[in-house]
Amino acid sequence: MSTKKFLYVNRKAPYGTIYALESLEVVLIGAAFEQDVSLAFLDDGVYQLAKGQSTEEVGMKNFSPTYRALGDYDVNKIYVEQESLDARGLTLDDLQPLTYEDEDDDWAEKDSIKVVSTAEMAEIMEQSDVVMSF
Amino acid sequence: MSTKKFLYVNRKAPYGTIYALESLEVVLIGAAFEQDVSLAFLDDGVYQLAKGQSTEEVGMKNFSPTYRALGDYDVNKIYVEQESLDARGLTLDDLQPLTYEDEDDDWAEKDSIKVVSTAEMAEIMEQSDVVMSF
Amino acid sequence: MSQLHTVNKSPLDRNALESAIQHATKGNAVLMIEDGVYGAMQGTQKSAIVSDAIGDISFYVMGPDLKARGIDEARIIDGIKVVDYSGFVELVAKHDATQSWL
Amino acid sequence: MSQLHTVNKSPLDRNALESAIQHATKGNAVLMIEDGVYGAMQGTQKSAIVSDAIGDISFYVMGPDLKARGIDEARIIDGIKVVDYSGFVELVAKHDATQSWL
Amino acid sequence: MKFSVMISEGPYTHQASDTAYNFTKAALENGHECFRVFFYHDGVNNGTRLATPPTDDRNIVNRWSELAEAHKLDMVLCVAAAQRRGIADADEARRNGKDADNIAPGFRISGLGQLIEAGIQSDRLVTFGD
Amino acid sequence: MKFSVMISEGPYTHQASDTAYNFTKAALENGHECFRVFFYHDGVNNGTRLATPPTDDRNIVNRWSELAEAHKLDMVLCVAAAQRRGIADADEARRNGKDADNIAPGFRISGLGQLIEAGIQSDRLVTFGD
Repeated sequence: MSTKKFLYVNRKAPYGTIYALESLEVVLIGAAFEQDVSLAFLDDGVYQLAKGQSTEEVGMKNFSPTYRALGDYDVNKIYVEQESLDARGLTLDDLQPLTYEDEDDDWAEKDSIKVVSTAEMAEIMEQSDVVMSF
Repeated sequence: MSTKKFLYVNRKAPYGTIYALESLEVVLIGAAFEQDVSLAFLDDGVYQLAKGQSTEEVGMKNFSPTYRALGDYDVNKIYVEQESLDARGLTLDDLQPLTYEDEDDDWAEKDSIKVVSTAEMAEIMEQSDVVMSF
Repeated sequence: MSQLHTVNKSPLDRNALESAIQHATKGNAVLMIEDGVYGAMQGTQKSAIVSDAIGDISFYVMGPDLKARGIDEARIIDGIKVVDYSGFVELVAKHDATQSWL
Repeated sequence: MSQLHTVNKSPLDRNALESAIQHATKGNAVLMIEDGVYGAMQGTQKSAIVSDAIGDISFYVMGPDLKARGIDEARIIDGIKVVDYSGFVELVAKHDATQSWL
Repeated sequence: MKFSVMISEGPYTHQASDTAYNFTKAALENGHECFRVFFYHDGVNNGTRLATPPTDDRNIVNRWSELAEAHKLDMVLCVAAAQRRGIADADEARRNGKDADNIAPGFRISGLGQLIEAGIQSDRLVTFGD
Repeated sequence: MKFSVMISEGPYTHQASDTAYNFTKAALENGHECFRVFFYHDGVNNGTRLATPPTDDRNIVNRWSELAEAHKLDMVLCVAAAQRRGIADADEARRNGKDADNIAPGFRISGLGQLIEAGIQSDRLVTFGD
């Protein structure tokens, strides 16, 4: 089976709609297919990674801890757009840290999130073979 | 049965979503209840009244002629926001004419559409007892 | 009369909050719910829309929706009151009509 | 590589068209479909977003969606090409990948 | 005070049904009356008994059915919207020549007049949608 | 060229299913191949046989079923999305203890892996949604 560059594009806020949650379900299933996987968070999608989510009072399922499992699934190229954070008054500190253990570097724990500019994000999109948008 | 001021607020474009069509179905049913009915078209809702709609190639139902039936149902207070038209490069000429026959004026044919400013639209909303948004 | 306007859309993506505020008359209230609560945050590209209107309009935001989205109340624009679902019900009862900016 | 970006949202309500254009690289194409076709009209508050980008990016608009919405092709920004569903298919085939700005 | 609620979106995809549920529950607990909950547009999809959501998530359909039973709520699915989207009770299924129905307990199918009536009869009508 | 299509919204409410249908039909008529049509999110609601749309409008469900039959299309409803929203075939209904099913002809229920596979096996994947 050929290897393709998959890009999952997340542009929507969590909870108001289910796209963020169901997108994550695709990513987790997709991880088993051994493709080259990247995730892009831009526009309102950056809100998905906000730390401290607590859904008890809205009565919905809090799926934010699931993002932390991505590293175990070898999904560790997570691009967050700087301009999208800026527009929302957010910094990297407002997001939950996502990490993975690098098998090529003695299983050192490394950050999965990389903050990129709009121009860099455009280049990541440009280099993708399959783009799934949610 | 008491009489209330009903306002149907239309802020969405037609065809991309069904809200415009199903909103119109509510207005037509509601006309039988002899309430004081007004329709507001603002933001992308002004696109609903564009003339010359032709849906053959998209294979959807063209419901725009139905707006012309509103006058026969005594629904003749149709407010369209000037600022919303301006932002979209539209004028009243781009909309299909909607008319009614005024029984208090020897059944003279009159325009149902009244173009109002944002401030006037706000006042219309303020004076409504029941606001239905689609 | 006095109306309650609810907004459930992020102002960073949609025009609903801006349009609601433009159509709220003096003494009206705007309640931000669901993804609309992002409109209550300080320091966003759209915060000025709300802070400029505070005073003429009363602003409220749903606490449960803030919590779900991880937004600390300390990040909220000064003058916006946080309510829960009972507070939502009270706001609806207190105003003559409710208009949802969908 | 060269990508096709589809936009199906009105730029007067949503940020999808603007974001798509910002993320389209030189030589990419943007196809406006469904409510996205309002982005192809001259004289709107958002027309400049498109007209400023024409040249670096190729713009296309779905004719069937224009007709459904009563938009005369004479009202379209110069340089945008009108296509039908077969043209949509050709655009997808011609570009390496398609990204939908939902 | 007498409330009515209109819900314009289906379960799970948009938060509308969740917010409407939390609102309605709070109104009832605070001593208000609920004249009617009207499901329109995709809102009719809240009324299917064939849903099986994940066990670690809320069951939106059942939650409505239970609230209706506890408070004698009148929950109406718009017939025109339900026909378009494939929600049917036994009568509708028979009339439309379908071999099955899928309506959940506590819901009934009726016309748009029920929404207008809710607007007339209630002190407040609140819409939840997208 | 080999296409696949993902549809993320239900019938009627959003134009996504209409555009996807017109696109898929045009692709097939122009000699392309369609590897799979995958229905996700509310897209699974395209696969119910209980819909009865007005006679003066298009029948979105039947249109898909007919296109599938004419072109041997593989139309897959995501099982997780379908469970949340109440779309079931006979197997799913039995497994989940439901007394009825509602899947339309030409559709089958399967896992998200089918979407990933479509992405891998097809030359192009096009998404239609909201």
